[in-house]
Amino acid sequence: MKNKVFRTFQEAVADIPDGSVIMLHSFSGPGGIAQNLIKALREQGAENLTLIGCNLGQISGVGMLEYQESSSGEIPGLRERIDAPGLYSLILGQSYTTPAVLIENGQVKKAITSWAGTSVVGIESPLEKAVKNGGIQLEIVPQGTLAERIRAGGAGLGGFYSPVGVDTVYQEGREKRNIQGRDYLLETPLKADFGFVRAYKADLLGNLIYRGSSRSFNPLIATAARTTIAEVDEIVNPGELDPEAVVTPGIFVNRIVRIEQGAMK
Amino acid sequence: MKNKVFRTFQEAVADIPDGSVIMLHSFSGPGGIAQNLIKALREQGAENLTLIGCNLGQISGVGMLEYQESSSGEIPGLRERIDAPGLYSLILGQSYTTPAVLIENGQVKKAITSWAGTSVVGIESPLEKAVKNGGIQLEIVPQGTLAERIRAGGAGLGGFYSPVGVDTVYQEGREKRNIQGRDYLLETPLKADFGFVRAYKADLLGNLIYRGSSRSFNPLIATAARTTIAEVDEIVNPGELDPEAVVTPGIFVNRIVRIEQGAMK
Amino acid sequence: MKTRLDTEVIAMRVAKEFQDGDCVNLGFGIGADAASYIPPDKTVIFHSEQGILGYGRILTEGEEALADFNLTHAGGKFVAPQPGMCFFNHADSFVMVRGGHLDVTVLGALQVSEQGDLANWSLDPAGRLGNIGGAMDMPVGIKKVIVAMEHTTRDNRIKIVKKCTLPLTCPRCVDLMVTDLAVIEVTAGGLVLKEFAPGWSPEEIQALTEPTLILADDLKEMEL
Amino acid sequence: MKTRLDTEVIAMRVAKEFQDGDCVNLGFGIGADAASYIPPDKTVIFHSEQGILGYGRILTEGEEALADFNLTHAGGKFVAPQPGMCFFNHADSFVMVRGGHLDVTVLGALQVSEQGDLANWSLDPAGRLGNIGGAMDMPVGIKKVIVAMEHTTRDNRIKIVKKCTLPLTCPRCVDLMVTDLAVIEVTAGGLVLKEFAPGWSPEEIQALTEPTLILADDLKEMEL
Repeated sequence: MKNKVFRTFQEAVADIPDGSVIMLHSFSGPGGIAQNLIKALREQGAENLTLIGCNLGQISGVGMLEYQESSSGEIPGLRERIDAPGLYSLILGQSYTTPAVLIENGQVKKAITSWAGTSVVGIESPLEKAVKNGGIQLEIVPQGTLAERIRAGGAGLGGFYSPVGVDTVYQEGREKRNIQGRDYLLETPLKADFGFVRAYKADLLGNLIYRGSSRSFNPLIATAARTTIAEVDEIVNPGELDPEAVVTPGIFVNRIVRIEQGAMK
Repeated sequence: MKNKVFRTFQEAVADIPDGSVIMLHSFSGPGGIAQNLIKALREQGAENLTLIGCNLGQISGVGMLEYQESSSGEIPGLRERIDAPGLYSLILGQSYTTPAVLIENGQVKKAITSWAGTSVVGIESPLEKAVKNGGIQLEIVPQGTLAERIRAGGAGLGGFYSPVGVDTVYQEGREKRNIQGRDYLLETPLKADFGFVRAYKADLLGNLIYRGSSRSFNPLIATAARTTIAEVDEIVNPGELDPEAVVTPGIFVNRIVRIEQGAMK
Repeated sequence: MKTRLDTEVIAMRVAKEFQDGDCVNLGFGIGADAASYIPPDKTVIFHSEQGILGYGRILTEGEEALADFNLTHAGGKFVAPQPGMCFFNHADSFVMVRGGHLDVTVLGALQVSEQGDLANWSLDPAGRLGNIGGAMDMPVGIKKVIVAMEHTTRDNRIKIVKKCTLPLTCPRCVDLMVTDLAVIEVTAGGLVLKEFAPGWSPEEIQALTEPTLILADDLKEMEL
Repeated sequence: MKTRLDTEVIAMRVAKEFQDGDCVNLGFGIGADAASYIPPDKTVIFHSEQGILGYGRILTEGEEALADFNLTHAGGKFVAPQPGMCFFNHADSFVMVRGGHLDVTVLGALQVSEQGDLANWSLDPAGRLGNIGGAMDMPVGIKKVIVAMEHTTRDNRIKIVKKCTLPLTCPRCVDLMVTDLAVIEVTAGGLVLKEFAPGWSPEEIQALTEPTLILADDLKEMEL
């Protein structure tokens, strides 16, 4: 049996060359983000990367504070909301890692995403700032179309016709076609050199299960990346996952790294 | 909460009108076939149906014997293989219902399938016979393309480009297009008025789980039919299925019928 | 200045539109709060685009112990688990959306036109940058599109217009608008004023609306 | 007449092509039996198109008690469960196939051309009727395509031809042929005879093969 388990995140990302296309998930909140792989790639330093992910503008509340302090100054009220006791600050006050750290670190030349901003109106994201400075090329894609394009990449399709974005500015540069009385736009598949996946458990064959709303783009990324690296809470023996409940078949997973106990999950 | 549970198969198919498009699964062996719904539809008698399914030529070994006796005569060796003790006759000797009964009963005008024959070389299927007699219009589609066309129907796509069938007779009548150096054929989505699904358990919301290799086309059919009817071994309360292991979300299921204990499964 | 309805009341009025058994995507903004006003005799199943169907209520202050970072809705708030919920991936989630399997979506808007055109994703007329998210997918695929918004901008500019000047999210998609002043239906014949906020006259609402409003036969004060 | 290899030996020779960790779809026919000849030091993961990855061995007579109608492979035979197997739907199954995620497929053939064109789905030159099944999907998407077949038809007609006369399943897809007489590789330069069956000479094999065979530098008798 091929060994897919890597001991450290550093080793798992060591061979990612400059110019790679990386697919990775980020959506609202820390759930489902491969934070340790992102941090390892920041440390590794590969440049001229293309990132593909749902919300590449996303930064945590604490991240927003830090980022704003180092750039455009204070965010009215954010500090108070983070410091306040209760549920809202539990979300906003989390300090977690998002793909934005790669953008801030100057490693990214292109971003394909559905959301370039932060989740707080009026707070500019590192991605938006880099786009305005001309440092990053941005392609904005509707969220469901982005998910489907990644699936199409994994599925070996040449493209698909979607009704989303017809007769909006999004259709510029896209082929519009009427099929049986309805207009559609031609969408092309997305593939990646490396996919970063955050899962709950892996078995030694690479079969993965996820947790709740953290599943999201992760299983799609696994199918569309030439090399898929999964960070997981637990690695178990084949047979310990319910075969009816496996979400990502092991065939799609090349490398597995266990997240240290006690690390941010 | 809307009641989705029907007491009998007869009631569940009662309103299927002549001319309906029905999607239903059949592959090698009885697993995953909605046999009770098929039988109920045969009894109900709707005509001019279009069937969409993987192997619409399929009949069981016992079915082959019966069918051949009523038509083109004896099948050399089949009777012996069915009557022999052991594993092979366990498969071949099963008497189970396939979509072929609807074809034999003259209820079908068109079939879209990847496999029109039986699984035994030299034994003509009811579908092949009906096609030769001019009674049924046949569209043969590669198996993976058929699955993807059904998914596209459920997903609201206008079509997709597949590399399968390029430069074969299959491409006749299909648009060929070169995308980034590779040729693809344009494939259109498939939808149905009614979908027959065979699952293991349903909860009252219509969430479904399956068993092993019987999953197959069933979850796809559920997404692409306007009215999906599921026959299941057990109906449980919401919360009794593991939310991480639900395969078909209840939103895709309109009617549920429990298979009687002791009935052929 | 006269009192307008607050966002909570708008959310309550939106919630009245949900039918028993409806599957609903609320996005975020005012609509998200509609989840809190479902009458006990109705089952409404909520969809969140990252892959949840049937999640429970949104947790409120004091429920920190129940918070799970693997159970948040698209707006990033913690939700409670609920019997019968299930999870799926993001592509399957938009199979539901694009494929026409969801009954209702509630969206915010920057502008809505007389024809039901929706603009809600970019303040830049050229649509550079901007955050599309799921905004373009939802109105294309979901059966009924409800816009929940303030009737005018904070600096009192008109949002319900003859023709949108901001980049469209989706043409001809809005079915109903619930604002802090009115309930307005988009019909083939034009915008029909169905309900007005307490203390407001149809004429006053018309003055804050560019297209001519048709008064519904059963025009009435908004009830909750 | 000289002895040819039986189907079991062909299957054994095919099995030698599998590398440790390979994911393999065997279809049915001769290739299906290759699953029984995996050496114990190799892990080969088998894929069945209706949605199984990693199923166990095919059950044999006497194992009726283990037979489960929810655990059969694409050829309709009962298989044993195996730790690490998993299930998925038919579309996801062909995501694996078409998307290039499987390493090897073993197919039967009616004809194979000098260029590696494969014909295996219809005996009718016009391709009416016929059963495509997964035959067209597999060779398009799977990395290595092995044809396992008898070298000639039962009535001794040539199957390895300059140009197929039967309708194609997939052009230019075959990588290797394992027949009851020979192992032949399809290369850009032509068909390369790599191995011959015991008791057969390259000249005798050439006589039953239409295109000119290039003799491999390391041409040898087939070893198992």
